[in-house]
Amino acid sequence: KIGVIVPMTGPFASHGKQIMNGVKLYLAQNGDTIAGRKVQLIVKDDSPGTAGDASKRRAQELVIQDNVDILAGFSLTPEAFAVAPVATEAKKPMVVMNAATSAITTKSNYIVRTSMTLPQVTAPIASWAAKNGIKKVFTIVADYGPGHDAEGQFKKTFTAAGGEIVGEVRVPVGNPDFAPYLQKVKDTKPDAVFLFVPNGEMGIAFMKGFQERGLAQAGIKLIATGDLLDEDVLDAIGDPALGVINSFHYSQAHKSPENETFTAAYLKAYPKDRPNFMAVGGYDGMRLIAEALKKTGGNADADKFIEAVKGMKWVSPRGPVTIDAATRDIVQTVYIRKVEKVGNKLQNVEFDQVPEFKDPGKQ
Amino acid sequence: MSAVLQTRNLVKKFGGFVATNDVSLNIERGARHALIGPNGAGKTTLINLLSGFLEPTSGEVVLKGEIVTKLAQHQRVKRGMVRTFQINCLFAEMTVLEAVSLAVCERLGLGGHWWRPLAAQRDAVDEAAALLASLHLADVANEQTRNLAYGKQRLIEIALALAAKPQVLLLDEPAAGVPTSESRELFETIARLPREVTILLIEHDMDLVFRFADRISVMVNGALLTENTPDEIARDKRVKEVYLGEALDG
Amino acid sequence: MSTTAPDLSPLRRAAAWKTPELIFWLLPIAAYFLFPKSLSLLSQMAITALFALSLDLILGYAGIVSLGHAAFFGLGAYAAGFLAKYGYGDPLLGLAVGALVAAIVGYITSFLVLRGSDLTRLMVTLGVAMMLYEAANKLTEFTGGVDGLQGVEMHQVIGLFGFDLYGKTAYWYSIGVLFVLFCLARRVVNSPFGLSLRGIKQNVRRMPAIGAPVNGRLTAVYTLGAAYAGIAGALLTQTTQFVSLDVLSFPRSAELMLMLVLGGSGRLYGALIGTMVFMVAHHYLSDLNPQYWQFWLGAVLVLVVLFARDGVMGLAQKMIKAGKS
Amino acid sequence: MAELLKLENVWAGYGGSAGSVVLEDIGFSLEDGGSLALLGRNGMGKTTLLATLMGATHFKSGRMRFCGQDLAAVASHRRAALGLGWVPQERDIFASLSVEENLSVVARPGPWHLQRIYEMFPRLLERRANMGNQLSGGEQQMLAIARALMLNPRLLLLDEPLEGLAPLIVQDLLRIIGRMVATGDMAVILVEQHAHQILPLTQQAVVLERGRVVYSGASDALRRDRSRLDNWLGVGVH
Amino acid sequence: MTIIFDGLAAGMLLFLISVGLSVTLGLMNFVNLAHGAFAMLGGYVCALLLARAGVPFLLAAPAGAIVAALAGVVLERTLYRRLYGASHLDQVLFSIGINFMAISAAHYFFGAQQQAIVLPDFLRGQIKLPGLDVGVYRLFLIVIGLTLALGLQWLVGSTRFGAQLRAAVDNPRAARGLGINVERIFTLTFALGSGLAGLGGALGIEMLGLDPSFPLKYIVSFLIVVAVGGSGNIKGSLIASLMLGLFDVAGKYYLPQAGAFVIYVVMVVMLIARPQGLFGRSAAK
Ligand SMILES: Nc1ncnc2c1ncn2[C@@H]1O[C@H](COP(=O)(O)OP(=O)(O)OP(=O)(O)O)[C@@H](O)[C@H]1O
Ligand SMILES: Nc1ncnc2c1ncn2[C@@H]1O[C@H](COP(=O)(O)OP(=O)(O)OP(=O)(O)O)[C@@H](O)[C@H]1O
Ligand SMILES: [Mg+2]
Ligand SMILES: [Mg+2]
Repeated sequence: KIGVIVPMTGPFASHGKQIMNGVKLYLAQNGDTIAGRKVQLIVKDDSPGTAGDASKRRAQELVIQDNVDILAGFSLTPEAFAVAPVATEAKKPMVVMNAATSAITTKSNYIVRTSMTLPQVTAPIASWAAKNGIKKVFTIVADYGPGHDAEGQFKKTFTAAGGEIVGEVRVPVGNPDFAPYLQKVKDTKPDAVFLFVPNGEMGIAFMKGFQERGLAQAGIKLIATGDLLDEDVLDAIGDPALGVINSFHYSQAHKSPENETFTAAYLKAYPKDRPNFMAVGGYDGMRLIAEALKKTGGNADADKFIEAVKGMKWVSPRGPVTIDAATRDIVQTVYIRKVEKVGNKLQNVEFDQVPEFKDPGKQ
Repeated sequence: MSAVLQTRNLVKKFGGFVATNDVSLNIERGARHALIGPNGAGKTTLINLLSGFLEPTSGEVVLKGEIVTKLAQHQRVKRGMVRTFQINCLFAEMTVLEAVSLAVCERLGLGGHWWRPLAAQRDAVDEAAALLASLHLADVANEQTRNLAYGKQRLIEIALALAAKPQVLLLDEPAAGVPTSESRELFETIARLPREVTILLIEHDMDLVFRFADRISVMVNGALLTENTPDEIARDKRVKEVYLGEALDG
Repeated sequence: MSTTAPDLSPLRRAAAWKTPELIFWLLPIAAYFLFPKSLSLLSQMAITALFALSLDLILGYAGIVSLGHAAFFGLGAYAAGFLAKYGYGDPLLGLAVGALVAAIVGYITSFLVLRGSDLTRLMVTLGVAMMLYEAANKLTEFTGGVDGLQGVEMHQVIGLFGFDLYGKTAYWYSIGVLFVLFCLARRVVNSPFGLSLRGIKQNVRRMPAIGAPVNGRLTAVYTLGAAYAGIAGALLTQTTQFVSLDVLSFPRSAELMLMLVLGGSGRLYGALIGTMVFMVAHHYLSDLNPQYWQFWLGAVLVLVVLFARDGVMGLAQKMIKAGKS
Repeated sequence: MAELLKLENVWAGYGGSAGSVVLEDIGFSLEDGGSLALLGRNGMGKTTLLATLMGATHFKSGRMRFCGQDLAAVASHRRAALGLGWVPQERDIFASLSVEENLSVVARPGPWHLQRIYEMFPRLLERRANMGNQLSGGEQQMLAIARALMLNPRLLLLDEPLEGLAPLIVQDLLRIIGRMVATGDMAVILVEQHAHQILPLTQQAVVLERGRVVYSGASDALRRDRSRLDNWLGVGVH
Repeated sequence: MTIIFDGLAAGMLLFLISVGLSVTLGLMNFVNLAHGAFAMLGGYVCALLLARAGVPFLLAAPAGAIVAALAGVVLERTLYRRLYGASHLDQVLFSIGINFMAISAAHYFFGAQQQAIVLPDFLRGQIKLPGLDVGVYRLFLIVIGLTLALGLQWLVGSTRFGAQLRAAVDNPRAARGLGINVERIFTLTFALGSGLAGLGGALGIEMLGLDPSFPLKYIVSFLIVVAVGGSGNIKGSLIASLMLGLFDVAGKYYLPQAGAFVIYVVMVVMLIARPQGLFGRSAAK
């Protein structure tokens, strides 16, 4: 029995949808009987996803009422933080399939993560920029925890590599109009803008403004982490996204046999959606659960389960991944990509990579 | 000097319109003073200024020798000056008894008491009940105010003012909408108030005014036209021309 | 004079405890035995009910509409959270501090809501709450920002009962606090002070003319409402041992208003029943249909307004009346 | 003359949860150009009766014919077009409209127009740009009467129109009503507390007691019948 | 100065999406928090016509407005009408309920993702003037906003319809008794309000995006404009929107640290200075 906690409604509804798509796809492909036991999913909507009390209550219910063996899901950091004590106290393994704050895995010994951490995908783009002739960067991040993290990591890596930060702003979350910030960027004339905002409408608004204001023509590049341009929003941004350079751990256009089978199956099962990193997080999370249970012979005891996942290795649709035995966090290749038109679809095409990259936030 | 209520050069402007024009009025303790004048002359505005409902553009209001121009309405009520409204201003969803008890509680300074229930404030409730009985409102005491006919509501308007045991009572057309017979009784109740209570009355019913008042001021276009005894006013040609017409002839 | 004395009995009866009320307060005890596995939901219901009660004091009685009541809830939550995080984990102390902090801010901001129409008050309260929200969001180092405040360690309630996974202690603790504060609120609204609040709500123009200091009364009740909300917030922190930024958010204020109106404002029990109905509906609908439950919740709200003006309590009262006649 | 208004067995009251019946079995009739004084103590149902004619209460049963039409079947807002003009007791001035807008917003073509109204109430001309909620009590009363006249009705319903008006204006108004009644331009129903002021002006009178008609007949006869007047309308009526 | 221009444009967008609420809440005194749902409907109609049927933007946006207006008529006739007499709080509850339903329905039919629109070429890009970069779409919004503001101001302030509407809101009982067809006026006005909402929704997609959570996401913005402008006042709403837009944009440019505070501080200060809104009526009655 697996209890999944994700926001299914509200502003983060698409997170829940993608994660569940991934989880269900894995079960559909590999059968829902693992180590002789039938898997039962219980989905709890804890929208908006930012209210820890709701998430924690959902977790308690899953444990007490539904007697689940494993807690999974967790699209946003507050969800994971609030539930961590429940996992510890109830001795249940907790599989984080999306939430990206570095510290999450330290909050309980039973937490394992199959997504990424923010520093993990931020650092590579900073190094890449420094290496590729970008000297002056203006950073724009959303004004909330993850934004502050991204800003910090980018600064650290970029300045260490000899770059210079010529301006930085923190934009209120949900802010629809980037005009003043973009104007400021234009007036500052940096080589590039580094952007981190929560995936969704803010990114779209930014990209539109970026184009409208003609920043690219003014010789200013845009670099970002890949969540800005994930497959769920890429179509909504449209052509303004072309040419943006970003770093991330998954792209629908990743070239590997694993990914081809994955995307084909995904598009068949969910013709309305495109697979993105959350779907992969869910897919790999489910895979991790299945493999771990196979190892323990179906025993979901938290200590045994966690022992089983430590050091686990497999080839995910995103590429080869490992669970770090020390931190229970994921180690994976981070790619540098550029948005291009493939056929008539916008895709993140990979052109560089940092293999087996560990979360720098924990060093 | 026994004037209990005075105004000094009171002026009120609404934009460019002068509603109160340099009014200086003296009202003696215990007076039964009537204020008459054509519609829109500024009578209600004057009461609004006296009671603090409006702030004057300039001039002063003096109550019992103290300048109260800057005081808030409720502070003037605490000092004994209470008004009624020309157009009913009631608590639509309270029962009549609750509304009057509320007013009594405020006078007794119980309004901020939050521990003992209202019903346990026996003095206040009994006083409210007695007041309702004296105004023949006992039978509607537990009805919601908004379900009463206009005339009854008019009486509650006055009951709320009386509950404050005023020393200076400002009445703005108290009898409007009350049938003749009952307005008589109403005025008898008012007349039975202790002699030292000062009353300023606005009324267009000349029968009542001339029976009740011992002094009358006439206002026209925001300014005082004249002030005199009822007999003199009745004889005054100017008053007849602008206000009375044939009212006292018939 | 022919004067008959008015009948005073309806007034006398108004403040007495009635049988349905006593039965109502047996429900939490019954619920403990009937739903032993849902205690965490039930205690969050109790906390939210307390929060709704605090809004009822200012909205239902004094007529101050607020879309920012979460400000005080959040203040109480963070106050209790910091206190516990830095070692003072005694629950009752946390409640007191939560109440105090919220009350102080409530008192200060009450001057902003004295004037103006409903809409103005809505927006001013909302503005205050949003500023607090942004402040908490910016002060990531202290509050944890959106990630939430962690490390809240609670001591035992009165040194005896520790908080457990099943939420037993949390449940009795929340219900106990709710009951005590409800009784207090009940006294307040039945007192002359409560009557004067109703007076202000029904006709602010008249109140000063009968000698009531309107602003003083509004300030007092707003501060009281803030303190109640602060206690509710502190309770939430203590029972979940976590503070998310969401405690200050706009949806929390807005949803609270929905619950209160759903139950029927100005009745105290409306706040409790509205919270119960809303949270139970929310809970079951979202379990039945995690993706589209909002549709059904919306339908419930629409139907309630169309067929039960004045909320659930209004409907209940109407039915009792109809039953009697 | 033709019959203008006829009520038979009318029952009406207020809706809502309580659902009280105020008017019971009301019946009377009025000729075109006729005049009727509607009398009764406080709370006897006078206002309710006028409001029922305007469709603003809960009509239970009975028949109301106006100009040969079944009034109950006509929507409230169409009754003005049929020829009813209403001066509500609480004045009900539109607060956010200026004096002039209050008049023009309901205007219908006919002998009464803005100019004539302003001649009759010069005070309104002076205050024409004022908002409805910034008028003195008496000015509001004038405006309510003037507004009803702007509808150019065949039957004017006046609910205590003299209340709050200065004596001079009252005299003018009574003269005008008297003239209207005399020329038969417009029929009127007048509700008044001061029976002595209006009984001389009207041809017919109806007295209500607890929602029932207790007198329906000539005004003159009622005026002379001191004992019945005292009985129904209270002591002290001249 | 580009910042001033951007501020005006942002303000105008605020005006466009909230003017419909100014009509229903301000003029009709109905707290229609489902305003955003009508806006969303207009937005989806516009986006779908553009993307699926290839209708040009200048037709698709008005089509969004018309569909929203029609939906307004239907809902007014069937549901809203019953609540005119209800308390504001009941209206809040009801319209939030409608919002919830609309959100789920949009989610069901269109999915949770953002809708994309592609503007026609002549509305894209910037015109460069000396010292000023004028975004074409922003200019377009300013022009439409001004036109609408003037038209509405005239409709409400100077026509008989406007006066009848205000009368009907002040006192429906008396208005009916004096021959005003209150029901019809309310239906028409409600249609106007929801049509404007639809138009705002359609014009706003480019800058605000469009997804099922739209109705609740921008509710605060709508309310700020109406409250600061003074309810029921078109001129007030316009000026309030422009001021808020200017302060917001300038604040973000010159004081980015203050971020989200600026708009709330400005709002609270303005409301405390003028509790009835910039051009609000003084306390009624
Ligand atoms: N809105 C209402 N709801 C319920 N009952 C009402 C309502 N308005 C009036 N009543 C009741 O109807 C009865 C008749 O009232 P109405 O106003 O018709 O009397 P009236 O003869 O006009 O009195 P007045 O001389 O005081 O104006 C009264 O008993 C009153 O309480
Ligand atoms: N807020 C306001 N703005 C503009 N003018 C006003 C305002 N309030 C009152 N007025 C005007 O001031 C004048 C005086 O009004 P007031 O109410 O004092 O008259 P009044 O003497 O009481 O008349 P009545 O006998 O008719 O009650 C009126 O012409 C009125 O239109
Ligand atoms: Mg007056
Ligand atoms: Mg009457």
